[in-house]
Amino acid sequence: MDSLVSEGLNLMVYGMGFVFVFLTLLVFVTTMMSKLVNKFFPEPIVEQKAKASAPQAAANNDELLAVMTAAVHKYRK
Amino acid sequence: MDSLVSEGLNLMVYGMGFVFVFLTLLVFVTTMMSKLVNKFFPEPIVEQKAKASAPQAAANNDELLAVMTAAVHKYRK
Amino acid sequence: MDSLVSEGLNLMVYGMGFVFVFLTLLVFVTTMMSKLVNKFFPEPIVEQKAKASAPQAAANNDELLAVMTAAVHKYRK
Amino acid sequence: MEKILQLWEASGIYNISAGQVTMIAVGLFLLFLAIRKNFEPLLLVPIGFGGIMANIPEAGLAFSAVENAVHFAKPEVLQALAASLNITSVDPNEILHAYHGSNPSTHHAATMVAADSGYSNGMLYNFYSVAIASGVAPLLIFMGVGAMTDFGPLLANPKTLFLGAAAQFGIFATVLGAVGLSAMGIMDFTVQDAAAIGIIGGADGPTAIYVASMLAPQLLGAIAVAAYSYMALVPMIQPPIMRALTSESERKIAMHQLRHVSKTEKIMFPIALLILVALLLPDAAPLLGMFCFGNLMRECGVVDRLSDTAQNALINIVTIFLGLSVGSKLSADKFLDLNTLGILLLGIVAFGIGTAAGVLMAKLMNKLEGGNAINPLIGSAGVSAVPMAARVSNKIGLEANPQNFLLMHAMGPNVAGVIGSAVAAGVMIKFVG
Amino acid sequence: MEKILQLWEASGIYNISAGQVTMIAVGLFLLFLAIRKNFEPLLLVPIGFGGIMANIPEAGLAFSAVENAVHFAKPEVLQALAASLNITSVDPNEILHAYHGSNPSTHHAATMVAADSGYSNGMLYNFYSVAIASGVAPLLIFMGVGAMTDFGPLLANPKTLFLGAAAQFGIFATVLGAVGLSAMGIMDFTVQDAAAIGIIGGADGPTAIYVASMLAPQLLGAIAVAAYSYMALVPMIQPPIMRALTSESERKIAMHQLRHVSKTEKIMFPIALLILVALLLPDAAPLLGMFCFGNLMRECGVVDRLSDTAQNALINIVTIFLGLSVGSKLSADKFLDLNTLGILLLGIVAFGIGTAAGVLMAKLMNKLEGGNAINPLIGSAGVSAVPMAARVSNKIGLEANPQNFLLMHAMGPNVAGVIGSAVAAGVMIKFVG
Amino acid sequence: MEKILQLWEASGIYNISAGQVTMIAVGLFLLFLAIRKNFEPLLLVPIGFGGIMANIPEAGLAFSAVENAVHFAKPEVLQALAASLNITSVDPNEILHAYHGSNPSTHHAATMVAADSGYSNGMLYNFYSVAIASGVAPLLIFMGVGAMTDFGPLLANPKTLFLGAAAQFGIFATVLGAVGLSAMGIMDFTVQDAAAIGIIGGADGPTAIYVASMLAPQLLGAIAVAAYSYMALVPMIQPPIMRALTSESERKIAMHQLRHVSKTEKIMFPIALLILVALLLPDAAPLLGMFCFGNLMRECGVVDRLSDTAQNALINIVTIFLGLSVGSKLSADKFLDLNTLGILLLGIVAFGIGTAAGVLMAKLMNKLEGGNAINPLIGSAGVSAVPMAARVSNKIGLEANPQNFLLMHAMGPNVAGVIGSAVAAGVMIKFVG
Ligand code: NA
Ligand code: NA
Ligand code: NA
Repeated sequence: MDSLVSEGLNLMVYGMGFVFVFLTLLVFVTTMMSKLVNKFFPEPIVEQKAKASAPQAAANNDELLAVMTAAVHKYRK
Repeated sequence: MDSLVSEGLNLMVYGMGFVFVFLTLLVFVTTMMSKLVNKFFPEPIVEQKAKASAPQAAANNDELLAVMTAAVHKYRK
Repeated sequence: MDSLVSEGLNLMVYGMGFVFVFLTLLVFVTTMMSKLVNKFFPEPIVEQKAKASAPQAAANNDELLAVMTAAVHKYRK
Repeated sequence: MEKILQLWEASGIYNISAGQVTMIAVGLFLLFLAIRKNFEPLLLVPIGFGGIMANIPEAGLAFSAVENAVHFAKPEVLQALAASLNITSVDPNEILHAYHGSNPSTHHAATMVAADSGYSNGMLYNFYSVAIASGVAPLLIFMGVGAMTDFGPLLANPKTLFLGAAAQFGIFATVLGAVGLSAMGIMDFTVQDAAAIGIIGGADGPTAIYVASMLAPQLLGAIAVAAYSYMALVPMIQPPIMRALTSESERKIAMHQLRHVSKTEKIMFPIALLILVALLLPDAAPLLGMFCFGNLMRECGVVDRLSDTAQNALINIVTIFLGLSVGSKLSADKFLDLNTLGILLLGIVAFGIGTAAGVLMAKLMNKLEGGNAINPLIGSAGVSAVPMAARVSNKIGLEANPQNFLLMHAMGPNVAGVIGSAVAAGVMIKFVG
Repeated sequence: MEKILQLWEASGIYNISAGQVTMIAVGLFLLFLAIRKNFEPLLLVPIGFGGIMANIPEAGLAFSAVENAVHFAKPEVLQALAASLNITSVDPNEILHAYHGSNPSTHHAATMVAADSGYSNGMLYNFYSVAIASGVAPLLIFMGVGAMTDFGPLLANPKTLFLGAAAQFGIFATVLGAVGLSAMGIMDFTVQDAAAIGIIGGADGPTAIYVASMLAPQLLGAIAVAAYSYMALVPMIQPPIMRALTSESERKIAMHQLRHVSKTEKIMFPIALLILVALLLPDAAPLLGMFCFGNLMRECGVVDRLSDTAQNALINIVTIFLGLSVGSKLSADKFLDLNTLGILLLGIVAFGIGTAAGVLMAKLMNKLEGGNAINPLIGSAGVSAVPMAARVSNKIGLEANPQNFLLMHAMGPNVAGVIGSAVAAGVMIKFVG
Repeated sequence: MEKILQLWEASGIYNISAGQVTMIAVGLFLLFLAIRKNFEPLLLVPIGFGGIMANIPEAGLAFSAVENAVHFAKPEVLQALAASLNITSVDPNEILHAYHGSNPSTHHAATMVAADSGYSNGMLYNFYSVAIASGVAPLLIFMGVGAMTDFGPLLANPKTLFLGAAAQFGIFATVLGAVGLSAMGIMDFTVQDAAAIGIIGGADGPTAIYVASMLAPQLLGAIAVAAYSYMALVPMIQPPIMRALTSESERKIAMHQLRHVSKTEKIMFPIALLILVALLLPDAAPLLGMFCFGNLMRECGVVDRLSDTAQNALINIVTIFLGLSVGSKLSADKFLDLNTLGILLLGIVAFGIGTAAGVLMAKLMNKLEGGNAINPLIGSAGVSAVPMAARVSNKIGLEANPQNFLLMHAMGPNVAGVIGSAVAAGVMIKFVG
């Protein structure tokens, strides 16, 4: 009986302790990582993506416009 | 030989019998269920759904209209 | 040692040989098949498909036109 | 030179048997029916292709490790297999016979011997084990079918369940036919075989495969092929029977418009059906349970993403494996048999009797109720073959009366037939399983 | 006549036990909660339905071949089973007891005996073995959750990880409660049971199921039901605690807008987390590894089709099987137990303590930093229950200050709570697994 | 205090080996190549991530139950394992050696001993067993690839099959290279190893993985990494070879426009190919069978929902598991080896030789036919690496003649190369499998 409770207490102390140690380290690692990334790799990928998707969006718009122009033409006749 | 045929006959009589008993009970249960449902829960869910989907449809229409207005504007210029 | 190299050589000679025999037969079979098909079944399926999809496309266009007409109407008011 | 000989002696063309040639032709014919004639292509394309693969000589794709070991027949391997199966003969046929009749632990021992000798299961054999022998593939298909089924027309007119019941007569009449043929010495079916053959009359692919995998796995190939082929042939099989059993005026009967069915009723129905199954026929619980589960996911409105997956990605994946697995049962040694002919014959009889029973039941109901509430043409839809049979009812109805749309009315008995044959399946598993 | 009797004696209605009736009612209640009250329907619909199927009398869907063999209790089968388990008694209960405590090779031997006698695993038992006992289903769900998770808010304000850590106090306090109840003789939980129960406080379904399947499979049904039900109840459980522990002015604290987080940071985060796990707590590697893998697929931008599948088809398929498998643990003999009541009670305590710990941690952080950087209402989101708990924080925040949108701020601790409870799970598996 | 020590001694940082650090770095490098350099990311992201997970110290994710039991090396467990493997030594290395060389039944016995001692397979080991050791994952990928492949360009110009044949010379030359290195004592490859390494030259991921899993599973990690990396490097490896072997005027050759290919031809082709395989090389039946099945589903036009699933949900799911499973073979003890270096070296040689052989074959065909029908730049596409190699042909062609679009012409040899290397795989499995 006693051993069960002491096991539970142990689990709580070491468990909570470990969770805090782990997440504290994660805070530290994450902060460092963010600083390094923002210093050495300031947003290159996002810009590429914006560039990459822009023409496609334009293409879609063109297509849409073409369809609509045709439709509106038809409607006006 | 005889036993095989009698097994087959048995299977037919009890099988068809059971299928009819089961589906007759299902007719009964279904009819009762429908009556109870229509008495105590007359279509509440469907109305909710209609309400819920109405604004979304409206939103979609608005979006469509915005796109089209822009497109038509472009076309008229 | 020798046996390993001779096994490798064997594998190369028979392997490449078989690949060529197989693909040569495939060239022959494919050519024959194409000839037979084009002689006895000249494109029946494709035409059916074109016919089948035409009305659907039309329907889609009609729907699109209806939506657009309504939208343009709204816009003009 | 020796290697060329080795390649040649291991080639298909050197080893092919007449049976394999025949079965490859059968596979090609099934592909032709599926692709050109549109015979249930979702199943018959994988079944046909699997059938061809199952008959590739020397590849052993449809065979277990033990069957492959016996095929190559090395004396020391045969010796070891015979020992594991507790027989003294090393004759390949006797070993196979003992192996197929062995209990699971002996089966496992023989498999280990074959594996130790370097043989392994063929790809299609593995697919069959995982998909069908475990029972899971037909059950998941049934779940997907449940998620695709709208019970609205049935709930609007529950009496159509009687039509779905009557049409199952085709199943049991065929069982009787099969045992009769055996009693007369023409065929050689056990009562389990007869039950599995009868279920073809249920006109429900997954139910037929599920029952056959439990009662007569060696007949599964022929049963599945018959079930799906005849479902595709419904527009040819049913109309003459329907016309013969009804008068022009009966075919013209117009039916009342169906009442609106509320969402709550649709949610309650699969639950009510499950509980009825639980109380009356536990042996039908896996089949009808998964069917009801799929339908509940569809109707409850809160798990649409699960319902979508059950109706699309999951059922498609399972269909691919189910079809290839059924194809594995089209290997020449299992399919080319007088019994297959018997199955094909009995299967079409089952469809015919079921159709007739449904139509006659509708006429009987009109007589008992003293009215004209039911157009007897919808009775034939009770065999299932969803939604083909309902469309046939509609078409014949329109021929008699161009204003009379029977489609929705026929959907009631149509889905009732699914339930009816699953119940019949449960009864058979209970009695002879 | 004999056949009718046979059908009747095999029917559910003849065999049903009070426990089964109760559990079917519980299953129906879960369906009601899921469908009408919208309680985590994606899980509770399959769990509830699976629970009903698990309690169909005589069908044995949730039982293994051995359990089914014992249920039908033929003397010669019991004899053979007892021999395979190395016990002398042929009492069914003692056989089951020996079977459940047997090591894998004895377990395998008993299974072979049952199979040789013609018994087989129930459908739901097979689903459970493949999906949960193997550990794969919770891991794949976690991968999908990873692919759905945006760590942006957490990366913008990494300190919120402390809130996710604090909220795990609910887990460990509950462990203590469970062993305390056992020490007082009220319940009868081992320390493994206690650990599995505690993880309910992690408010993370897949983590709870994964831990329970490893530490206390016999409690899995109750633990999963408690975990998902209480997650659905978060909008009722948390607000009173949050209001009680905060002042009006604290609830009005406005938080700075979150900084923009770059794509590269988001890609690096799951990798950094994985390496930290690898270095510090290998026992959490499967759970957090799959979670990070899912998140990396999401963020890396080059495998969108894999990420889409992980978030849709795959997670949906796995959810269906996971739910039905959990349902298999709702069979009357496993669920109807005083322990279940204890689990339900302890589970809600765990949620409450976790909520309080998160809020208090936020207040402590404000005090330590001597500022008002954190609105303590976001602390409660540290329990996970993504995204419900974050929405609750937002709602209570808006009540106090209609201009104060806390949602994005609360998403940080919310996802931190997922990591926190996976770490806690790893610690428990390490210490008592 | 003791518990802290326990946690510390079980942590990764306490246990990590230099090999594991190296392999984690390799995994990160693969992720870098995949994400930043776009090297076949669909495979290299899961492989790289799986490689990192496989090297998490103490987690044993990539190890079997027996390997995990040996790692923890309790004397009584080692004793029992040695007994089950019929050896007297209890040295861990000797036990592992005996275990890896054991036949299936002994393997099973050792696994039972490890399970009885409480050890279990790691997650990645299970993925590997189910996905790769069973052979199913590469076959399903191949089915999906078949469903994505358009044989139109090949059917329009069947002679391009010769180019696909010639490029397989890279495979067999590499086999010779590998056995040569072994004969010289530089490396230590068996003829099975050599065959598996050679298949890298096929430039087909699933074929390489399938062959490696059958002939040399211990080299699978290096072979898969080499195959996918070099496929991504095709735009760098091929152009210099292509330019060196062709003159400016040859590169300018314009090709005739391809004729229209009818639907029926496209349907017949996979069936004709399957039957040719069946007649000539049954050992290639699983690979080419599934490939043809996928293609038939695509072209037949009546099972579009199955074809869609094969190309999307199913191939994506399988890719995730295949990638993680390949990653499991990147554990330090299996990958860090002089042989890996040899494989990487031989792999690139294989690509180079295959490219050269394809180009030279095209020139030879022009010479034999006495015309200029074929631009030799499309010969290099015969290695496969679909569609990258065809794009390279197109690009180099445009450099020489801006009006000359070779893409569609190069697709013929490109898909021919897939068939060619599957045939080569069949020959290897036949001769040395
Ligand atoms: Na039916
Ligand atoms: Na949590
Ligand atoms: Na190739």
